[in-house]
Amino acid sequence: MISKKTIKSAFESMMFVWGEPLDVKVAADVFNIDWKEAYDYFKELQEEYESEGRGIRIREIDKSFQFCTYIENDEYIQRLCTPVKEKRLTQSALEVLAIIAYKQPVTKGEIESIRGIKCDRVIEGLLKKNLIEEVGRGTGIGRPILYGTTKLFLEKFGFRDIKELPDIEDITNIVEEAEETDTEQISLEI
Amino acid sequence: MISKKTIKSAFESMMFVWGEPLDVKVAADVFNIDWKEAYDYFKELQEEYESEGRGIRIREIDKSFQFCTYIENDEYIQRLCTPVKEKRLTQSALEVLAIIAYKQPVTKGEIESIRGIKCDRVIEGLLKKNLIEEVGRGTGIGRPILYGTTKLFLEKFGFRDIKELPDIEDITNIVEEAEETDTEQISLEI
Amino acid sequence: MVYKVKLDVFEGPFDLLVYLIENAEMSIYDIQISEITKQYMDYIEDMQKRDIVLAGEFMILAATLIEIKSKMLLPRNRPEDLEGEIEDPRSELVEKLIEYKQYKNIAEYLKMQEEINSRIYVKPKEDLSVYTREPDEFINLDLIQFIKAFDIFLRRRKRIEEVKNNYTRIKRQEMSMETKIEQLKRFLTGRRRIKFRDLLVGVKSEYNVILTFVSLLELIRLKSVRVEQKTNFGEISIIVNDDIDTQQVEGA
Repeated sequence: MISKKTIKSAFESMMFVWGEPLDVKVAADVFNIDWKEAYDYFKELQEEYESEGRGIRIREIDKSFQFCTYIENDEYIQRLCTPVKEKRLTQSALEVLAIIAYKQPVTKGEIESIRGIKCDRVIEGLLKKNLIEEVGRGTGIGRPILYGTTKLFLEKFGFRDIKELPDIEDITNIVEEAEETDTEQISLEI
Repeated sequence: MISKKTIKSAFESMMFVWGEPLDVKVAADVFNIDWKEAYDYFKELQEEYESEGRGIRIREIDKSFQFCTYIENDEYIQRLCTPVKEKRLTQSALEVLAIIAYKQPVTKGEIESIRGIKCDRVIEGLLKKNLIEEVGRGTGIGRPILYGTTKLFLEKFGFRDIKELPDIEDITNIVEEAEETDTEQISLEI
Repeated sequence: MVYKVKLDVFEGPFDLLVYLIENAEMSIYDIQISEITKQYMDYIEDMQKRDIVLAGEFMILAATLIEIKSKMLLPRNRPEDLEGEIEDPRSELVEKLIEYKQYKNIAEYLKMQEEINSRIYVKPKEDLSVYTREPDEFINLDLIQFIKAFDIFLRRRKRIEEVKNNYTRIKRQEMSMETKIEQLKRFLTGRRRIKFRDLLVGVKSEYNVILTFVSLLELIRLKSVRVEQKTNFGEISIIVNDDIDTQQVEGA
């Protein structure tokens, strides 16, 4: 019988080598334990790193866990090195992504009717970046492709899962509050 | 004044993104503290990860520090990272396995006379996969090797012991029942 | 005009229209259509003067605006329409603009989230090639699969047995060469000359034709008969020797 302490320690090692979010199921299979047990261990570990105020933390993305840096240490990391920052998404990419995130599964036609403009190019770009994916086919004429967001989308935008997205009604408040309280922290591209 | 806690947390983040051993001097410069102070912080961190029995540890290499996995977890990392290749047994392998399962202990000659075809290769393959094993020698000419099924064989089919195998007479019934309830096709090489 | 500062940064016709409405400090629920249509058209003209290619959708919205504007000019208080409230010609557009604005807000929110998350770093996967070189072979088996395979084997074996039985029964009926030679000798005794074809009267199976021919070859070897064939594939004539009945068949 392998002790809980050993399993938790192994999970830390496994997350470390894996780099990418480690699926709870995959981790559970290594020890032949059930999913819920493994999930609880990951949550315990997450809690430990947080309460100890560690410089590395564990984040949950779509039933997977991943080591990452503590957000507030960003400044020191940048003093040490200039990490490669990925190019920010364009306004149109963000709009299309917003529609897909909230209306998924959704067809290109529906997206275009909301934005009032064609968006083949934008969708192509998002597919290429692996932020959206085809999730099936609609029932309408021509069986149009349905789009949904990916795990990478959750990772990039810091959502544990798609249900964590705030209600559409709350969004305006969130955006306005953020703009009032820390305009200086958000670099707006004008 | 930046607190010791903040500096130590930053050192963790820095080590994490740096990947390679992080020079104490380089880390000290980020905070404008002296080498000895930075070194002590790294040693404290190292001690913390060790005493907490963490799955990731900090190792010191030539006045540099680096995160690494706990050596004892190597086995679990290996289990996680070794890809699994699913193999199906061929029809001939399954036939030989069936004959051995029902007639064990049995010689190669007997198997061949039942199947009407040579089966050295198949037997070799089953031995390699640890589904059958040599269980003794026959009394006939040349004292031929006797084969039987292994514990792994029982495990794979979920039998507690070999007596749990269904009667040969019942096999057709079992197959027909199974086909009624489960239409899933199996790939058979014939 | 103020809107010129934004120039071609609009994401689409709705984006431009929302901007114009907000810039004019109008309520989205009470758009002054003629004013907005004018501004919108001015913008589009301006773009075209600058040789900026606008997507066709901008023109479609322009047409929609003009249509709404003209509907607004029609007299609305017609008594025969009393039973239902007359629909505001702007309402469909307003609905669309509100929905669009909602997603524009979400896009803004996502931008914030992207910004925040770009401050968190992860590490790349370690080099795992040492583990991935030799995959674990996992044998995928279940009982049903095993039994099905065995069942197929048993059935096939039964079939083979049946075929085998038929095969040997036919064989038992077949004549050996020795018997055939004796039969031929009896047939040829007392005859001088005979066509090979005459030996095959009543012979149906390929096996028996071959048997007859091979037996004939044996008789030639024993010098009981001679054969003549004048042309290729021509008729084979058999000339019988007088002493045919005294010749001994080897092994008979």
